[in-house]
Amino acid sequence: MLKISVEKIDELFKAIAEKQTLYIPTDREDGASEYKKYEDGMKLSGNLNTLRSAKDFFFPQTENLADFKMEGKKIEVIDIREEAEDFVVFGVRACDARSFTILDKVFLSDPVDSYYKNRRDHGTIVTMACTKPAETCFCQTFGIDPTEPEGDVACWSDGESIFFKANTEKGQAFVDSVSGLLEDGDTTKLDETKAKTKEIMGKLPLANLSTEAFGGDKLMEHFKSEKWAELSESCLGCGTCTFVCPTCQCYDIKDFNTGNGIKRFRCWDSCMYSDFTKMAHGNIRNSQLERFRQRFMHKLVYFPSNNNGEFGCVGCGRCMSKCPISMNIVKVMKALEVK
Amino acid sequence: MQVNDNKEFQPLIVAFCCNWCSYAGADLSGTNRLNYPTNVKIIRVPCSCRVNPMFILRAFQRGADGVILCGCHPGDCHYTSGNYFTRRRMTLLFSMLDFLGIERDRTRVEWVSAAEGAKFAATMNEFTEAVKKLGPNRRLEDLRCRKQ
Amino acid sequence: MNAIDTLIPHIGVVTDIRQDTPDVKTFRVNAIQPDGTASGKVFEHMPGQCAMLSIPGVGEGMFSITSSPTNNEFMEFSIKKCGCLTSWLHAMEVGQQITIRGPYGNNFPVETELKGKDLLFIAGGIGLAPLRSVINYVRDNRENYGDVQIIYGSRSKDDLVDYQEIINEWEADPNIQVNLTIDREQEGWDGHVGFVPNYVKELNPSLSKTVLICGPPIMIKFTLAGLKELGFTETQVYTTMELRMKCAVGKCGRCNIGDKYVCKDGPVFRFDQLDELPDEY
Amino acid sequence: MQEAMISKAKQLLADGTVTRVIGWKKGEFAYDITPAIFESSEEIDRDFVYDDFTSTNVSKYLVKESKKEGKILAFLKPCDTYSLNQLTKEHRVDRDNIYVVGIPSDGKLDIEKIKAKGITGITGVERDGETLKISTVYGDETMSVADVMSNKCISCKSKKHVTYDELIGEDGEVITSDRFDMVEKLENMTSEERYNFWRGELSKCIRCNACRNVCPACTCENCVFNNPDSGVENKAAADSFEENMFHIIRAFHVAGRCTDCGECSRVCPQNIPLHLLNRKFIKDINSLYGEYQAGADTTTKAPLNDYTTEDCEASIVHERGVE
Repeated sequence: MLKISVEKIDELFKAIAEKQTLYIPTDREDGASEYKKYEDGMKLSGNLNTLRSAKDFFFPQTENLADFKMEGKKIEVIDIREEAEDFVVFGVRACDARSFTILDKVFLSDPVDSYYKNRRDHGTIVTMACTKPAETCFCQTFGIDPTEPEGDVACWSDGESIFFKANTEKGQAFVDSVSGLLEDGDTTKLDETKAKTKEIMGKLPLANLSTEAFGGDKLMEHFKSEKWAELSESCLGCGTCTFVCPTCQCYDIKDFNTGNGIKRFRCWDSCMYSDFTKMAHGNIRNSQLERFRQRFMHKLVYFPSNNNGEFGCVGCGRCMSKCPISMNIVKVMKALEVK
Repeated sequence: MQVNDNKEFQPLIVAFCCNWCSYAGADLSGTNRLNYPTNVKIIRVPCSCRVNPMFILRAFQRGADGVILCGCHPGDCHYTSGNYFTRRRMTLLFSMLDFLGIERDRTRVEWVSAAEGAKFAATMNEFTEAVKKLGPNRRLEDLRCRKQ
Repeated sequence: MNAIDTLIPHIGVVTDIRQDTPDVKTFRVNAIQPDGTASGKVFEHMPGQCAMLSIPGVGEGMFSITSSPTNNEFMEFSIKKCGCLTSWLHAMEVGQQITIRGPYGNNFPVETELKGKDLLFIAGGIGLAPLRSVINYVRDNRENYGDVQIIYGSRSKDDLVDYQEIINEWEADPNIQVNLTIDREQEGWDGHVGFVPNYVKELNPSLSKTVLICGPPIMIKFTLAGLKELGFTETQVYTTMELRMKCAVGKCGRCNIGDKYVCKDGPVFRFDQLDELPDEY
Repeated sequence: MQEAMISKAKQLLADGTVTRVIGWKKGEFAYDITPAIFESSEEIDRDFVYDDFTSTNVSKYLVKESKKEGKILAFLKPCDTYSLNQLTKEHRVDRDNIYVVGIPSDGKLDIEKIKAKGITGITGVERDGETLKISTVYGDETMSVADVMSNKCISCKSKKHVTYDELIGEDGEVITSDRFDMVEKLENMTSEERYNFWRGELSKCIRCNACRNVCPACTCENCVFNNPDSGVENKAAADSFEENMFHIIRAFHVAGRCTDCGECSRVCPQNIPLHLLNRKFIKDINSLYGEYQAGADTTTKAPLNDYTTEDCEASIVHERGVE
């Protein structure tokens, strides 16, 4: 397998950054990590996950859709879309890599969302296998193997070298473009690392979490469950879980009057917010219970119902560590699966 | 209306003026033919304490380079005590803006009575000069609203 | 980029505004031709489908297309004034341009399940708007359908939407039975007085009919109960729904009832389909 | 402590003093504690917990809970009692419907700080005096408690309960803390340095509204930032201005009412030191209008609802400190 020694990783980054924009996860002062545009000297984070997920690159928190010029009774629509530049996102974990499959099902289904597709076409996802899963990880529940990540190019580290394998054409082009820096390497140590990670995966507290009780056919059973009241009673109705989630894709479309034209933009929205479904004549989800239920029903029941059983969660564990009151999808699943 | 010399920066000043004193003061400065910059845009408010911190921020968002709030002199408020509340609020707000690194000379509170036409004109001239020195507002502007 | 994106709207121009009731106006919308003149439709649609209308800077909203697809000259929207955007629309003058995108959603199955059937339309208030499209479609393809009966009720005579069209065209049509009702007695009204659900029961329509119903939720609820009492089954009754929408293509995630999106899988549902979904509307 | 609380809760439930108990519920791991309402002693036996991670301030839940049928028992830490008192003062809670049991707190831990040390796969946390033993799937670790104390507890302002119906343990004292040090440090920077500092912090904001929704002072039925008619409604900061605006206005709206409970910074997923904005207002109020601690009592007038004819002019901002 092709590899590069860990010491030479900076050279690799430099070589990629010369050709296209490169984003890598890097540590912040407060210990969290986030994706940043690569600049010389930047160090790859050793953290498991970035604070915000990699969905931001393809579905940013705010983006302009169109501009309008209003003059008297006339309206002019200005298409502001431009072909995106090529970019590489390096170090995406297996869970986040799977999130793109889920987002694709939403945005690339008919009618295709050209804003998302544009970035998807121009972005190369380079994944990195996990070696140190956290207690909040439950990707295996959704059939994700963190030692065999998806993505255009998959990478593995055995501590000494980083190994590369292209999964797609785009990925192959990426590997070819840096092949000068890569050499053939022996994977014995890597196989050991993988085996060790797999062993740890089995020991994680959430290793036995199962999706068996969920899916499109369980709609009414879960919707009517009495457990929602207790589960949602302490929910603050903030949007933390939705905004750090790699698969949450609900959005709002808004207009902003700049004083010299109208900008129509879309921004992330959260089903946890009270005005999410508010209309002039009323609101169909008036209580936090209904809004809370919507979020989890969407991930565990509605999404699989519409997408051949695929769940709308990848088990990255971000909502578990970021919820201000520590209510999360795992607690919901465990509560609901008990008959 | 706006005479803009491209070479020299002309700050846009928003002046919130209370209906009972400062707005009349501005009127008086006009009838007395006193000069103050044309880029001062007056917004009349019923009382200086009608001005909510949001008004100040929104003025900056929409392109103001400086915001000044004028009201009756303390003790002379038409509603007895409105300007006393204004004084506390604006002190705290301006202090917060300063804390966030927004240039402190972009904001000001001035008490102008209905008889002080000359003070109004002088204040506006002086404030405009002070803001002009700072240059365009960049730290609290909304890029979307910048004139192309 | 030249990929078509449904989120980027077309421009339409309002060529006629009709005050139907004190709070409902019907807007005629035409496309703008390359030479700048206003004529024709912005796009084709089927009865029951909707379009997103917007005034940039004010908002965007989903409205059902009131005119029949068989009308090749223009599209019409009957809009009740109830919020920010609709107030703005009501303040418009002829010649105002608006943005429009669509058509969205499914339609009443006029070419499949409804073909050859006896039809009963039940509407309340502004609920006539989506049904008017179907009624006129049926009238223009009269040979494909059996009996047509329309039961329409409103708060008062003045609140009957499209009253002129109802009297002049529908009531004058010997092939259509029209039953109007208003909630309370009113001077100058010699027709039926009473709520729609009760009137339906009084009229005791034949069970062979397929029902299309639209109106305020409370009216739908009681009318459906009444129909069931008369012996109608849920598979015979269709309705059309409305929830808050932003994208209109099943992606923004808010207009779902259970796993169905009203904008994409609806707005037209048969009651047996709704029965399988949570009661969230 | 936990045992004493459990028996107190069961006793008050049994003798009918209260019908419900608000407290904290065990989670999946050692640290993910959720606030919860308990209605029976079985539930309490099963799930009730009070340990080093029960840092959530439950006062805000009492806005809703105190209006329900039946009295509710609330276990409040000293800082939580300030929030409740402030809410009582603003008539946001029905104090007569709440039975407050004051409980001491010797500082809560911040799991984020533990994780920031690179510790992961945590399966258990055990406190032994001043050391913390953490077991993980990768082996055990020990560290000093002080190292991972949550920020809000490091700058604790008071160990005294300002309102309670009953106390478990001894009441503490108001303590002098160094909580304004960081504010002062920023004040002594140049305006440009301050600007850069705050741009760096506020640009991280994802507008999740956690700070607002957790804040015991933010109890408006409809927030200006949710109200489409306010003209400033927004769901995401589309421009750096909107990031600033949200936090300035939010801090201003709670100025003089914020008890400095530190929840805003604790819940921020991006670790923005939001409490500094509130503390700046508190510090200004203290120095310009006299010492004031929101929530310390239920009678005094809030500084922004009050004035004296001798108040300083706003120009004081221009005259003091560093340009």
